[in-house]
Order: sequence, then structure tokens, then C-alpha cells
Amino acid sequence: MMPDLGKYADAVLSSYAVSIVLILALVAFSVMRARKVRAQLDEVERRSRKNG
Amino acid sequence: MELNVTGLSVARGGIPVLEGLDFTLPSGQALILRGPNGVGKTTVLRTIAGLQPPLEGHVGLEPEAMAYAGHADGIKSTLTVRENLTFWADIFGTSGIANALDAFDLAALADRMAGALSAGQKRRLGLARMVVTGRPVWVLDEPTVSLDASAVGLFAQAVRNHLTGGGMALMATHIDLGLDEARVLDVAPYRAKAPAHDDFDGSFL
Amino acid sequence: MELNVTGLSVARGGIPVLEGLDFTLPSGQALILRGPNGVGKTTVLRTIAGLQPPLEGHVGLEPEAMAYAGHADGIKSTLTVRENLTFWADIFGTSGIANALDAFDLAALADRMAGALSAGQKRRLGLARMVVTGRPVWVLDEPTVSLDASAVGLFAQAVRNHLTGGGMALMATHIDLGLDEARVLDVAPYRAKAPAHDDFDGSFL
Amino acid sequence: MRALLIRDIRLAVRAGGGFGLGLAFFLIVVVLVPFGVGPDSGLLARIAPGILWLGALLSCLLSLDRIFALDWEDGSLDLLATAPLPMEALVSVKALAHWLTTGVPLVLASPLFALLLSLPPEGYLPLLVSLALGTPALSVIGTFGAALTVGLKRGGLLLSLLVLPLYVPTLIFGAEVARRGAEGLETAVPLAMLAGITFGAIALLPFASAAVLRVNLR
Amino acid sequence: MRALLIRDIRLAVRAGGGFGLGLAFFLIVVVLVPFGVGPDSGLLARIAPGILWLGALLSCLLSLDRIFALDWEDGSLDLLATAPLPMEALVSVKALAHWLTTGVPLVLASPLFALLLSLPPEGYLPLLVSLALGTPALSVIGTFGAALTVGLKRGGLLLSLLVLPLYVPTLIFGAEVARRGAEGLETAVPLAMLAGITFGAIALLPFASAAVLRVNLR
Amino acid sequence: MASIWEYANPKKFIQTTDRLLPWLSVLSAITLVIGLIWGFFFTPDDFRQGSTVKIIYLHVPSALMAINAWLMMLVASLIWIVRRHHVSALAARAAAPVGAVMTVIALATGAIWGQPMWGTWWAWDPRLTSFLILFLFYLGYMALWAAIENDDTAADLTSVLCLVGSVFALLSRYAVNFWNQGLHQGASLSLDKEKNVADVFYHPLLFCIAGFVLLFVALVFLRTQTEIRARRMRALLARERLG
Ligand code: HEM
Ligand SMILES: Nc1ncnc2c1ncn2[C@@H]1O[C@H](COP(=O)(O)OP(=O)(O)OP(=O)(O)O)[C@@H](O)[C@H]1O
Ligand SMILES: Nc1ncnc2c1ncn2[C@@H]1O[C@H](COP(=O)(O)OP(=O)(O)OP(=O)(O)O)[C@@H](O)[C@H]1O
Ligand SMILES: [Mg+2]
Ligand SMILES: [Mg+2]
Repeated sequence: MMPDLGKYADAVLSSYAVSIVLILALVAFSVMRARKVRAQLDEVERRSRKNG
Repeated sequence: MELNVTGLSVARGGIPVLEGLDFTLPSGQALILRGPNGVGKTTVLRTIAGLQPPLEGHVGLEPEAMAYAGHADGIKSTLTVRENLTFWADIFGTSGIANALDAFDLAALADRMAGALSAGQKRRLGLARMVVTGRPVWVLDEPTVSLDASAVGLFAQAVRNHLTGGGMALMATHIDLGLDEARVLDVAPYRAKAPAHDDFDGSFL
Repeated sequence: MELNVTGLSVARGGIPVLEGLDFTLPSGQALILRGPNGVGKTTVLRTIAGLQPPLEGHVGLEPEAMAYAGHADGIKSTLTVRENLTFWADIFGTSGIANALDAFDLAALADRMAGALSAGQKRRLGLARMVVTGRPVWVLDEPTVSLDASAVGLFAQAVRNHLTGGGMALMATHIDLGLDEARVLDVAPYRAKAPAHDDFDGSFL
Repeated sequence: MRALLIRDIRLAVRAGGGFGLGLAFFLIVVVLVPFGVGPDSGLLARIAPGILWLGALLSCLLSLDRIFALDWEDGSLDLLATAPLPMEALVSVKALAHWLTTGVPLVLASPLFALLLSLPPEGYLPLLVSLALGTPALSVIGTFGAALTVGLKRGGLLLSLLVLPLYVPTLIFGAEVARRGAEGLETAVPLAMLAGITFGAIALLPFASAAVLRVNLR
Repeated sequence: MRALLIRDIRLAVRAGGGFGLGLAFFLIVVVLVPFGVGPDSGLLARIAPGILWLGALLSCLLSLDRIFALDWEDGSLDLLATAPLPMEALVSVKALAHWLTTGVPLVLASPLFALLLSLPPEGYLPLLVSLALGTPALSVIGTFGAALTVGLKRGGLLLSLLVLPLYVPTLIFGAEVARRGAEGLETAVPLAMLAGITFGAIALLPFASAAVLRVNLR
Repeated sequence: MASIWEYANPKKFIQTTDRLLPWLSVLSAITLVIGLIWGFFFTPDDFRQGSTVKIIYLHVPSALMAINAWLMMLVASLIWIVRRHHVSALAARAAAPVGAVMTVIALATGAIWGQPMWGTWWAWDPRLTSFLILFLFYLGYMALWAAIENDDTAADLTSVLCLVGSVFALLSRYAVNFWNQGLHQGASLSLDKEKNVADVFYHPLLFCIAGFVLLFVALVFLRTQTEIRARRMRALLARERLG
């Protein structure tokens, strides 16, 4: 199944690895920050609704 | 000519501090803003002087009519007193710093580096700048800080001369300025209330 | 423990400004220096606090016993009020900033960036630093500048607590500090006379 | 405006000789390079034009934060903003003052430093011309950067981070002129480009700087 | 002392990311060099070690004035002077904070930048070692310079002027190590010298800095 | 159909994007997977470049997105300057890191590609160089956002920087071209001349490009939401101080 990449295997594989890692990292970071901020905002909203 | 402030609301660091301020200051009169620390006097003065935009309401006169002197009074410590004043005189296109010098009797210090002045002497220099601007409206934030009794007297005298010349003076202070004829406005009642909770519009409340 | 100042002469920028100052400040008492602008109060205070050497005479106590607060009060605008105070508490090895905070009721502002304080609030923070130093002698230059009436009250109260704790306070001011029990010393009489012209004793004066 | 110019220059000179320092920094950078890359004079001669341009650029960069920061800290900038002179004039004068106190000395001194890096003789004129033509752009662009970072405490580093990419075209064409000149090649094209950049910057950037400054002052 | 260290680092980070900026400046200097001297990678490879060392040195230099100037302006320094910690400790902590916020990132990032200047592979290790060994010296020496110029408004340029000559030995040996390494030569001797300089500076300079600072504060 | 400026209202924007986001993310994931798997497993080697052509499926899309992200920021900045819609300013802010990462990917894959093809990790080829410069612009832009605490000020300053920066980025592009004639391929996706990439490589490449575009849009939506919420939170906290 794995295609034969010949003598350039490491080049191709490493570039795929690097790119995919970077993309996943970016996505993960964005999602996590989104979650965090959302939670914080809800918290603050509740508080500030409670007291005026 | 008079200064009409109508429905003025001011904000500092994105937070409204004072709301709905109304007053008129006819020429030849002085108005003193009072209020506890942090109520927003400095903010109001900066807004009126055109150094920051008002949140609402408007100020009758253009910034071009105002001369502002705040806590930091734009003195270059590596220039002499005379050089400092002359510079501002040139910038504002007025001529002669002589009367400014003796209005705050700085004549003796005229050739001293401004950096070599005591706190009160610096302050006097900062105030002398007002005279050379030749602007009708003086906006002064705590003008007499670290001035001694006689210097406060000089200041009061300078303001009176300015008023009799048809000028206006708007000041914020916690201590006596020696200007008993001036109207006093306590800004504490105008404290901003928290805005309505749910306007999630562009300005994010 | 008491502070004995004997025959103190101080110079600023190479020029003697005050001569032959003598006074003693027993523990539990406060002394207020008064005098016209530029007479040399700040210079005296800086000398006593050990920030500059005296010209003659000497100061009874080591600089290690003093805590000095001048016009610039060492506040980092990018740190919060709490961070600022905690830092100084750590440096001076005292514990807890709680009482300092409510001595100048800064509790409400504790987590505000110091850069986002009004003039008076900054000043209060600067004074709160005195409390955390835990030093016996407070040396304060114009401490109540731009403080409102109630804040001045807080200050007076804080000083009284410090005195009853056996501390001492040495202050220079032009305005009322609300400390009527404090002794007042007018330094004007000690003005340095222009030195005789014919003494070429190496000091080039 | 003349008042402002004179005062700025005076301040630059008083504050420990604004003139001298930029120069000295330039000198030192030039002196350090051989220590870094080794004494081989053939090599030095090849990199001389580039290094000289870089040195000029850096020592110009180092004085950028003076342009507004001081006036900001002591409140002069607030007062100048309300003073009767348009913001565009203000920033232009500032840029001019900066060029007079930094750029001009650099240009005048460059031949001396070229000597240290054993620049071939035919390279001197192009170097001078390119610097004389390029440094105004550096000052104007730098003023824009300074206006962007005014009020940020010790914005110095951020300032250089923002400004350096903007310096790239100027540097490329300037150094190209100098290098080609040193190799005795045709320099008309890059020279034209350099002139274009400079005059373009002088003509347009002050408006951007003024706008940015207004934002920063409110 | 820990309090001071933490606070300094915190300030560096708060002030618009003290860390990142030094790096960015380094990067930009490295990027600008080819624009100056031309794209020929053979030439670049030859000057790479020197340029990298120069870049590190300059971006370290640019952040020196932060060390004391801010504390001086707002009076903290006066207060620290009367505080119960010896002046020597103070300056050492300051130097350490500066190294942690500037030197360390530079060292870690240098291989990446070496790539841009096509440094030959065998040059990487020597470069890393020499920088890791040399940057502490840069910080300590820089602290001394900062102590000398404290209180001079915008002493920045003067500071670099005083410091750069002091940097020369460090630069020479550091770059020498890197260059020899890149050419596959023996590096033991310059390395030893570099180590000597660094440890000497760390051991002795703080006393000088403290003395100078005391003078400046009264 | 109401005017698109409605979406400049934060609430409306969040509602809409909340509905779109799931679909977008799924779609982009699918296209990406298809494109990459197709490209990686089911394409022949290039006669000249051997198996390294497979890198093109990451390299070109990322390169394109790196440029397009900056263009999008430019447009958003213009909108902010002209119409002062906070959302567009925040969108520009949200897009910057994504664009920066894309640039890094293009640089990294390119560098890795360069090793076998040109025998060097890095050459000062015009296109490579101008990408490096683009990266610097991203850095500066983000640093400026980070350095200013007042949001509106930051928005104004960064948008002006974006405008001026774009001009100088273009200038640098020409300067660099003039400065060094490179070894890099010319653009082959341009429509004017017939393409020089065979269909076998071309079709999966299109998928990958589509995937990257979708991914970019999804990320920008998500991050813009985050920025909006963060800003509202700051506002609320400030409001509590008025109490
Ligand atoms: C760090 C190094 C590199 C960078 C920054 C870079 C950047 C770019 C850019 C900006 C594009 C334009 C995309 C487009 O407009 O279509 C591109 C396309 C391309 N690059 Fe690179 N590149 C690099 C190295 C390489 C290398 C080493 C190779 C292979 C020898 C390569 C092969 C290609 C190919 C085949 C294209 C597609 C050409 C086209 O259809 O436009 N690149 N690269
Ligand atoms: N940069 C800032 N960001 C946020 N809030 C600020 C900022 N600067 C000041 N404030 C707050 O705005 C309020 C008004 O400040 P202002 O300086 O106008 O008060 P003031 O009346 O001048 O006080 P003082 O009498 O002490 O000078 C204060 O509560 C202060 O805490
Ligand atoms: N750096 C300096 N060089 C020379 N003279 C100076 C310097 N700084 C202050 N002076 C002078 O020294 C004298 C004393 O200054 P000092 O600040 O001690 O006065 P002060 O009593 O504190 O005045 P104030 O009440 O205004 O604060 C003043 O006349 C001042 O002009
Ligand atoms: Mg105030
Ligand atoms: Mg004083």
C-alpha cells in the first residue's frame, strides 16, 4: 500500500510530517483557546447578570 | 465667546467615567472642577482640551482655542527656561516671553537648565507656558501642585490678568487656588452608571 | 532610637543650598520641613535618606533605617497594584501587603494595572509602599500632592499608626497634611550664604 | 515649524551629542565586521558596500525611538498636537530633523569607513550617491514606525521589528548601486529605483505617519 | 533577589514580549545581510559565522538600555539602592534577567538562522557552543555599560558606544570558534579563551558595575 | 437579502458562523484528506523530480494561502478603516496567525524540497526571499496587535500598518526579483499560459488547494468568534469596575 518513494522518501515524509503537525497544532490551539474564552465569558456573563 | 459643554460623557481606557456633564463658561470667568480622586477630572479636562474624543455630547469650542497643562508639562530638562518658553512662544506664534517670565518671576532662573529646577520652579515654568500660548481658554489640571504660598499668589494673579483680558480658565484641583471668585463645580454627581447589560453591538458596550 | 541631624549642609548640582541644619527627631514623632520653592527641602530629604552625600555635618542614622518617597515613586505601570506592592514587600523582606492595601484603601484597585490609575490613586500606591518597607524612619517629599481630602485623612492616619508603632516621619510640604501634632521646621533661615570669595581651598568656590 | 526644527536639532546635540553617537555606532559596526568575518581584505572588499549600507541603516535605526518617545513622555507631544501646526507638518519636520542629525553625518563620513573595509576606489562615488539618496527614505520610513510605536514603553525593539521589513527595498537598491559601482557596472537602473522609493516615501508616508500619530494621541 | 528576578522577567515579557523581539531583530539582521552583500551563497557561507555573531551581539545590545533606564526614570532604582540587598547582587540579578530574556533565546534560535546563511553543517555545533558560552559575557559587560550610562536621558546610543569596544574580545574569540568550526579546524584554543573571558567577566565585573551604579545614584 | 453589513454586527456574526462552522470544518477535513491521500498514494513520480513532486500538494496550497491570508487581512483592514466594523478588524487579527503558519509551512516544505532539487536547504531565490519578507510582515503585524492594550487603537494602527506594509511588500517583491534571478518554478496555476503541471498532478492539487481554502475560512471564523468573545469579556470586566 505504502508507495515507494525512492531515495527521496525522507524528504517527502518529513515535509508531510512537518506540515501536518503544524496544521494540527494551529487547529488544536485555536479550538482550545475558543473553548477557554467561551467558558470565561459565560462565567463573567453569569456574574454580571447576577449583580446588575 | 464662551465655552458651552453640553451632555458631555467621557471615558478612560474604554470605560465611561463621567456622564451628562453640562456647563457654560462665559469669557472672563473661571470654573474649578472638584471631586474625589479617580472621579474623572483629568479625563474631562483632556477631553475638553481635545486630547481625547468625547464619548457623547460636545464641547463648544475647538481645541484651537484651548491651552492644556497637565501633570506632565512638556519641559525639556536639557533646555534652559528661556529656551523652553521661547520654543512654545514660536510654536503658538506669540511674541515675547518677558511678561510670562516675570508673571511667575522666573527671570532669575531664565538661563538655568530646566532639569536643574526644583519641583515648584518646574511647575512655575509649566504654568508660564500658558501665558505664552495666548490661547483664550486655559485648561489646568492641578496647577498649584508643589507651589509655595507666594507662588500660588503669583498663579492667582496670572489667572486674574488672563480673565480680565477676556480669557477663560477651567481648572481641576484638590487644594486652594487663591481664586475665591471662581465658580466651583463638583463632578462627583455625574459619575457614570454601568451601561445597559445587553447591547452586544459593534461597540461591545 | 532617634534621628540626630547635626550641622548638616547640603548641595545640589554642586551649589550649596542649605547650611548648618540641626534637629533631632525622637521616635514616635513627626517633623515637617517648610520653606519657599527651591529653598532645598528635597535636597535635605534626599541627603538624609542617603541618596546623596552631605556637604558637611552628619545624619544620625544609617540609610538602612530610612524609607524615602519622592516625586517619582517607583511604580511600574505594567504591573498591577498588588504586584507592585508585593515586589517591594519581598525586597524589604516584610510579609503581607494586606494592611498596606487597606491603609490607603487600594483593595478595590489591587488587580488594576498601575498605569491605569489616576494621579491620586498612583500617589496612594506610592505611599502604601512606605508601609510595606517596615523601615522606622519615613522620609516623605510632598506626600499629599494631588490627594483629595479623604485620602489626606488616610495618609494622616497611616502616619499616626506608624508613629505609635515607635516610628518616625520626616516630611516636606507646602500644604496641610492633617498632622497638627507634628513639629514644623522652617528651613528658610538656613539658606546657604554665598561663600567668601577668597577661600581657594580646593573646592573651587 | 522652524522653531520645532531648531529645537529638535538642539535637543539632539545637547543630549550627549546626537550627531556624534550615530556616527560612532556606524564606525564601531564597521570596525567589528572584520573581527567577525576575518581579516581577508579580498573578502572584505567584496562585502564592503553591503556592510556599509547595513551599518548606516542600523545606526539610523538606533536613533529612531528618539523621534517621538521623549516628547511623548514629557507631554510635549500632547501640546504640539493642539498647537497651530498640522500633524503632517509635525511629522515631516521630525523626519527632517532626524535626517539632519543622523543621515547627513553618515553620508559625509561613509568614505572614511569605506577605507577601513578597503572598498575599491571606483566604489566611493556610487556609495556616497546611494547613501545621500537613500538615507532620507530611511528617516521618513523610520518616522512612520516611531509614530506607530509612540507611547509603548520602550517600544524600541518593536519599532525596529516593524521598520526593518519596510527598509528592505531601500536597502536592496541602495546596496545594489554601491555594489555595482564597486564592480564598475552600470548603476542607472537601481539608482532610478532608489530615487523613486525615496521621493515616493517623502511624498506619501507623512500622511500615514500623521494619521497614526493622531490615533496614538487620543 | 528572586523577587527582583521574577519581576524583571515579568516586566520584560509584559512590555510587548521582551523575548520575541530580540529574536525577531536577530532574524531581521540576518535576513538583511544578503540584501546588502548579495545572494551568492558561497560568499554568505564564508561570512556566516561572523555575521551570526554580530547579529547576536547587536540584538543583545539593543535591549541593554532596558536594564536600568526604566528603573531609574520612575525612581525604583533610588529605592532599590536603599533596599536591603547589596548593590552587587542587584547588578548580578539584572544581568541574569537580561541573559535569560535575550541571550538564551538567541542561542536556541541560532541554528535556524545559520540555515539562512547556508552555514556548512559541521559549523553548527561550534556556533551553538560559542554563543552559549559567549552571551553571558555580553549580558554582564552590557550591564556594566548600562550602569555607566544610567540617568543619561536616552543614553541608548552612548551606551552602545561604550559597550561595543568592550565586546571586541568576546566577539573575536566567539566568531573565531564558530569560523574555525565551520572550516573544520581545531577550536580548543579560542574556546578556552572565550570561556576565560566569560567567567572572568562574571566573576569580576559585577563589582565594577555596582561601584559605578553607586556613583551614578548619588 | 439584507445587506452583508448585517454580519458586521458581532451577535449576528456569531450566530451565522455558529451555524456554518460544523459544515465548513467537516468539508475542509474531507477535501484535505481526499486531496492529500490521492496526491500521496495515487500519483506517479515525476520523471525529473522523482517522488518529491508529492510535496507540491502541501507546498503550493500553503504558499497560496499565505498570500491570500495577507490579502484578506488587507481587505478587512480597509473595511475597518472605511466603515469601522469591529468584526472586520478582529477578523484581520484572527487571520494573521493562520497566515503566518501557512507561510511557515510553505517555507518548510519548500526548504525540504530544495534539499534534493537544488542541493541546498535555502537559496536566496526571489520567491523564497519574498516569502521570508512576508513572514517578517506577519510577525510585525502580530507583535503590534499584542503590544497595544486599547482595542480600537490597536485596530487602527495595525490596519494602517497592513496598508503601508502591503505596498512595501510589493516593492520588496520587485526589488528582490531585480536583485537575484532565481531557480524557482514560475507560477503554473496562472490561467493565461497553458499549465505546465500534468493533469495527474493537477487534479489532486486542486483538491488540496480547496481543502486549504476551506480550512482557512473555518479557522478564521472560529478565531474571529474567539476574538469577539474575548473583547466582550474585557468590556464586561471593565463594566464591573463601574459596579
Ligand atoms: C523555502 C523555499 C520555498 C518557498 C518559500 C517557495 C514558495 C513558493 C511559492 C510562493 C509558490 C507560489 C505558489 C503559486 O503562486 O502558485 C511556490 C510554488 C511552487 N514551488 Fe515553491 N517555494 C520554495 C521552494 C521550492 C522548491 C525547493 C521547489 C522544488 C524544486 C519548489 C517547487 C515549487 C513548485 C513546483 C511550485 C508550483 C509552481 C506553480 O505552479 O506555481 N518550491 N513555491
Ligand atoms: N489608562 C487607564 N485605563 C483604565 N482606567 C483608567 C486609566 N487611567 C485612569 N483610569 C481610571 O479612570 C478614572 C478617572 O481617572 P482620572 O485621572 O480622570 O481621575 P481624576 O479625577 O483626575 O483623579 P485625580 O484627582 O486622582 O487626578 C480613575 O478611576 C482611573 O482609575
Ligand atoms: N540638578 C540641579 N543642578 C543645580 N541646581 C539644582 C538642581 N536641582 C535643583 N537645583 C536647585 O537647588 C535648589 C534646591 O532644590 P530643591 O528641589 O531641594 O528645592 P525644594 O525645596 O525641594 O523646592 P520645592 O519646594 O519646589 O520642591 C533649587 O534652587 C534648585 O533650583
Ligand atoms: Mg487627575
Ligand atoms: Mg522639592
